[in-house]
Amino acid sequence: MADSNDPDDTPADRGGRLGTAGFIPAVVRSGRDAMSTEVALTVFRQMVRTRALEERGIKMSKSGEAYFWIGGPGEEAVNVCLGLQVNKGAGPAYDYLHLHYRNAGILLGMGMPMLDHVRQLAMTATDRHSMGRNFVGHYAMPEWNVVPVTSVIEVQMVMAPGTALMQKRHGGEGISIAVSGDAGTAEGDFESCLLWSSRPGNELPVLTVVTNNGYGISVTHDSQHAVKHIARRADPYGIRHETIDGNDPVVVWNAVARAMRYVRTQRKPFVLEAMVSRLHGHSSSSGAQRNWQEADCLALFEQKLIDGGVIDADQVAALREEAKAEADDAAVTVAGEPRPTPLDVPLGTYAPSAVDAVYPKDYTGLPQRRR
Amino acid sequence: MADSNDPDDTPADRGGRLGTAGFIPAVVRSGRDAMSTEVALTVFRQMVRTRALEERGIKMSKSGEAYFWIGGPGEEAVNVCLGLQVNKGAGPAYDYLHLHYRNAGILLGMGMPMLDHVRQLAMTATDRHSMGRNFVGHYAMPEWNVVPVTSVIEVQMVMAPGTALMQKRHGGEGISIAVSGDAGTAEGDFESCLLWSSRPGNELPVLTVVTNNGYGISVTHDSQHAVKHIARRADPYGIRHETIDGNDPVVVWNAVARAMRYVRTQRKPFVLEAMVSRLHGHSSSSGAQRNWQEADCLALFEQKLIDGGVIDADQVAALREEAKAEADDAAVTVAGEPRPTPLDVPLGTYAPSAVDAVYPKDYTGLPQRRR
Amino acid sequence: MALHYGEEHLGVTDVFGEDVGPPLGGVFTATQGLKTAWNSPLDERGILGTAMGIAYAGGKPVCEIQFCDYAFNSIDLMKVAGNQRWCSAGAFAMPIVVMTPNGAGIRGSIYHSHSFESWASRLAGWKVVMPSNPLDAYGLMLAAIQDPNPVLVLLPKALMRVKGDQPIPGEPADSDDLGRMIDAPIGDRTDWRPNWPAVEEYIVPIGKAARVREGHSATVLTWGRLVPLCAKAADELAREFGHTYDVIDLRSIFPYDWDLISRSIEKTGRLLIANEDTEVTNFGEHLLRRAIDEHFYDLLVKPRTLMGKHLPGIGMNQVYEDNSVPQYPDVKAAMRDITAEPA
Amino acid sequence: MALHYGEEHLGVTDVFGEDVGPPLGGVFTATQGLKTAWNSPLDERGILGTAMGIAYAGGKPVCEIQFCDYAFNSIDLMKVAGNQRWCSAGAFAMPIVVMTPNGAGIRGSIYHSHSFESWASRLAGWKVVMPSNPLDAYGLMLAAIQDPNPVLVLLPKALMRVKGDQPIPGEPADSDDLGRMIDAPIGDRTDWRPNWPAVEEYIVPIGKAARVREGHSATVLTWGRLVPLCAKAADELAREFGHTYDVIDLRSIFPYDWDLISRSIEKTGRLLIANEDTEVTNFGEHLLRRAIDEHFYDLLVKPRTLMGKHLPGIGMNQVYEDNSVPQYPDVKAAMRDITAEPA
Ligand SMILES: Cc1ncc(C[n+]2csc(CCOP(=O)(O)OP(=O)(O)O)c2C)c(N)n1
Ligand SMILES: Cc1ncc(C[n+]2csc(CCOP(=O)(O)OP(=O)(O)O)c2C)c(N)n1
Ligand SMILES: [Mg+2]
Ligand SMILES: [Mg+2]
Repeated sequence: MADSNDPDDTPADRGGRLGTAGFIPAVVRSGRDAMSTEVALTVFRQMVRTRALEERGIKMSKSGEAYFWIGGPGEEAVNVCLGLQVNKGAGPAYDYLHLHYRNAGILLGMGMPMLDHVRQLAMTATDRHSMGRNFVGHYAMPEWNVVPVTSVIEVQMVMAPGTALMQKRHGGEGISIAVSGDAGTAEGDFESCLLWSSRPGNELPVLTVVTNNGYGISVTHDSQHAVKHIARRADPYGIRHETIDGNDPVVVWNAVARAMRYVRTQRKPFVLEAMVSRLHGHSSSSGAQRNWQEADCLALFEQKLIDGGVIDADQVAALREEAKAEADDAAVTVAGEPRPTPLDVPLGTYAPSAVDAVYPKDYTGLPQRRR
Repeated sequence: MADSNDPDDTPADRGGRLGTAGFIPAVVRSGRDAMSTEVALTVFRQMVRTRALEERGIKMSKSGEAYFWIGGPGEEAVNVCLGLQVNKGAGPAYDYLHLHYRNAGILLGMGMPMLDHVRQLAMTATDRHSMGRNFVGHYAMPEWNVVPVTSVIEVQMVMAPGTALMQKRHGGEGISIAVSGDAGTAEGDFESCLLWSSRPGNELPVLTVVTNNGYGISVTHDSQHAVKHIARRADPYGIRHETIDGNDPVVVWNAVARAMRYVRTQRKPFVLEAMVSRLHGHSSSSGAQRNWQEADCLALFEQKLIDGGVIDADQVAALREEAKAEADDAAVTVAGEPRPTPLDVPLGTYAPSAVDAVYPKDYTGLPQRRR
Repeated sequence: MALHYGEEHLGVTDVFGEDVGPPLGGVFTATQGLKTAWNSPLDERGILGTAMGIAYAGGKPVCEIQFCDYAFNSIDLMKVAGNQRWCSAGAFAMPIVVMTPNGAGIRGSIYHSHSFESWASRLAGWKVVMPSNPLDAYGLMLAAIQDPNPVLVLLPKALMRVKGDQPIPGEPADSDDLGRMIDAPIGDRTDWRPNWPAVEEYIVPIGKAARVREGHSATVLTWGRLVPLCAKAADELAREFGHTYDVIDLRSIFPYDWDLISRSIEKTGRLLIANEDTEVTNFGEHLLRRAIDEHFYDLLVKPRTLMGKHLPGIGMNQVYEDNSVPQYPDVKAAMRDITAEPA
Repeated sequence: MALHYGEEHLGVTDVFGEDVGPPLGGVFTATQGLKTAWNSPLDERGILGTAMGIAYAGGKPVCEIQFCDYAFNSIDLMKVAGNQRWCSAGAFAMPIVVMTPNGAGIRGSIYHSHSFESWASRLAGWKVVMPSNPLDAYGLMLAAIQDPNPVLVLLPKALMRVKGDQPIPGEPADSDDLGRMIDAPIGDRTDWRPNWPAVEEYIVPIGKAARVREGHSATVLTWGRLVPLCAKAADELAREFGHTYDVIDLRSIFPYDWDLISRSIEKTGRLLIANEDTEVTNFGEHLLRRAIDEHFYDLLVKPRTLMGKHLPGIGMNQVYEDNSVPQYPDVKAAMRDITAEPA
């Protein structure tokens, strides 16, 4: 949660210190924005881990260990900066997360082990999000208010006002974070979220984050949308918004911090649009080949940190190795784990109910005669 | 199509002439807007007719001659000014109309006889719009491009870009006019219309008219919408728009003329929002009692024309009598007309098809054995 | 009244939808005077999504779709609501209640006469109930509120203002008294507060049908608006021909009370399934399939169905409704027919 | 290829949807190289509404919903498209074609494996077709384009890239040749133009089923992905047990070929209905109901159905699909079963 005004920062963080790479500056800057070195290193490390995890996933989808890959290479800056600043926990005192399908970086930033991601990718019975039922990156974690990710584009946007309503009523600083792609904002649900979160006298703490990668599968944003900056859709509602360079973690970190502060304290909505890259195409269905044309937030940040003397090439290599090892270990672990069995298929269709004469317990198929 | 710059205007229209009410001015003014006296009288007469028709409808719904009434008392200025300026005809060279359920004034302005409205109200077999199947005001007239009015709020908005696309391709000045209430703009379909009609390089001639009466049944607009002027929803798309006083026909006439000219010639969308009154509540379901609190466009215009010496009280009374007589006659006529019979029930479910082995002709119930 | 009980005793946090809050309190004034009732924007997708969000965050929402005819732009959300628990391997429950008026009988024309139960029955993960009288409406609504799964409460429009034979526990016997207590006055309502009677908890368990007439000649499976018509026909046919019927009011569409249905079919060997939804891929056809699966050799005569016609709508003139949705004479004729055929 | 013929000869004005235009030409690349193909915003409601508008204004649109799983937010629009002619007493036609991939079999997980035919069959005013091989896909698409009513073309995902036994009239015999002619190259496609073979008109009339195997032991009604499985099982069972089957590929869901179905049931007296959609309120149950209505006394043994399980989704791990959607062993066992029971 640290930014340069954070009381947790130690004087050393502000003043700079000597590291293996020589004198380490206290802050990393981009234009007017700055980020403490410590935060920068944390963000960088999580970005490296996220990238390693995605690259492992792409490999698994090609080797057949997984059927399908989709994810967020190119969005690590946004996702990690967001994840690290989430106020995580269960219930309306904490943040609710209504995510898109490219948000591994958010979860890793929050502290989820890679293994929890890889298990879903490998469709194991141990997959804590869905028991091998859902696509990878379709998380569901009640203890951190991560509601189930749904492939149906944009439906998360109509749910966010509901959690936010409960949060406003509850009091405190919990907010609802809804993440959307750019093409998806053509669905009416994006607008519903703006409208429902700005009802006069009933404004809701919804932080909408649009990750604008310029594409919906094969279709460019510019070919379909007269709205240049999607965030401007907030204007008619009087909702505050900002559009930022999502490839610069320094900019992103601060923009997220500002937006969250506003939503947490004002209990009103905010739309943050981050311009991001899509480094491996849409998904494994479109080949998931690396696209070298687009800017890579991770490479850029690495260069910036090296140029600024915050880290050196050896340290980067070590971080990368460490991340790769973690991802490899996870892949090895899941390979040996149990897969769901035929008996698992109907489990969890219905919650046990004291007022249901047919399904007081779990679902067991169509209603039958009682013996 | 006349406005003060219209070449059809005769010199007499511009210069004023002597009528029964003394010297008649050439134009009627409201602020910066002006309207020729001849147009003003046409508009007034159609407004009187529309009001008489609606009042007759309310009566019929109370007497049991009809089951249900819904309509537009309070919106006559907008509807009549719109209807008189429609370029009517069949096919993409002419305007398409995607209407709301309060638009009798548009159709009367276009030249539809009252009888065609009353037949639907009375659910006769002669009802040309729906053969007694649909609610009143749910018109369907292929020869004037009036596509079937649907009670499902806002679906007309997603169809308008389709007709407009064909019109743009066809060339000429045909436009697609989509009319919406205010509350209905909360449905995503309103946004879809903005988005689809402003695709870069594929802008479409869609004129959206929002009749903002401040209510959706019992719910006030202000209680749900942070957007004060709905027309501003067009801003992010770079779509031109205007919000006007829908109770002043002089203002409305000119605003409609301007908006139409823009859409016809630029082949781009425009949103026109008219603030209107709802003089008899939502529908017969809510009693259809006259609400004397709200401004009455007809009474205001009458007073303006009398004050301006354009018409006198006797002439007004005569017009009103004439209109009432027309409505009464229509009601009498329909009372004697045939009702649909059981044989009419399935008619028209499917169009005859040369490539259908089961229904080459009209629908006759579920598929059967051939003899 | 169920919602009043729900907000006082069962933790209902939000009753909302179009025109649900003051001043109107619902197009059928069923939500007048509730303290948690509020008006929503005119946006069914927003209503369902918000209900889901409220449920995620620990609330207990009851939302309304003004007419079931207007739920068809949100079936994807209903599917998602129904799959959240299964998709998350049991981690997330979805305790929402959606209520909506259903079916024909109020001269609603094309867009206020649809039936939704056949569609709804396809939504795995949902429970779907349809009361046919006020007491069941009360008991099923309380069950719906207490059930931790998404429950759709379909209210037959035609029966919504009919007075039931059996009072709700705690309800004043005189309906005028009740009206004076809880109906909002005409005109200014600023200072008006409802005076709720002290009603009691009464649960109709989900998945329990009611045998509204008992007999031996045939089994009649029905629900919603047709229940009183079938009961009346059973009474008349008993008098006229001495035939007696097991008339079963399903009450729950899913899960349905197969135990009761199956035993009755076994007993009578004759089956009529009657409902007002359209006839192609109708939920009654599912029940018929179950009957064929398990009782083909028990059936003495061909089982029958009585359903609405496969047409794009129900027209405004009464001739349309009379000729496309089962009416009393149709019901009676079908019930007569099933017993008239020699085994 | 049907769409190419459609735009050249049948007046198709617009082929559009998400990723339908260049560069991708559809997620299954079925719309590559068409001159009227264009990309739409990611908005299914906009797609359907725009198609309706194009049709009103005299165009002939073929639009795509990327997966049928994503049509559920637009069922209201489908209902409206289906009722426009009836509502306007015949004044407005609605000649739109909607195509969408359907069903399981490509490891599509929860949101790319739904079946839509049971839902679609409830849409009065629509025609619904589902080919099971490329030639029928061609012939049914041309029929759909020529039909003046809204037609939904459901394309079984699992069969979309399977090569058919019978070529489309005019199609090169070698599929590699065809690929070189019409598949867009990988990489830069700016200057690429497809070289369409001169295919001919071939119509599969709507409402005409195909008897893909002829026999006497039982009637098997099926459609879509299960057709080749049922045909294969028929061949194997003929070899193994000497049982022969009328395997009927419905091809049209609505209207369906009752004439052929009914005569076959009369002939065999044994009926199996197999499809992959979920089992509660399944279109196959409607066909069963028709069979009971008209052939109850012709049936020698209990008729059977084989359908998908009533579950909220089809899971990613193959164990889910294998255990919730009929697979080849299930099909074969059911076909064996229906002939094994003594009459
Ligand atoms: C309602 C719906 N329609 C279509 C799809 C198919 N689909 C999956 S991803 C996608 C593109 C999404 O683009 P965008 O919103 O920009 O997100 P991105 O993938 O670029 O992050 C589409 C069309 C879907 N999943 N849901
Ligand atoms: C999709 C849909 N939802 C709900 C309704 C029920 N309904 C009919 S009119 C109406 C209010 C419409 O308000 P507005 O759009 O402002 O139009 P107005 O009636 O005020 O002209 C509602 C909620 C409907 N017809 N369609
Ligand atoms: Mg994108
Ligand atoms: Mg309004």
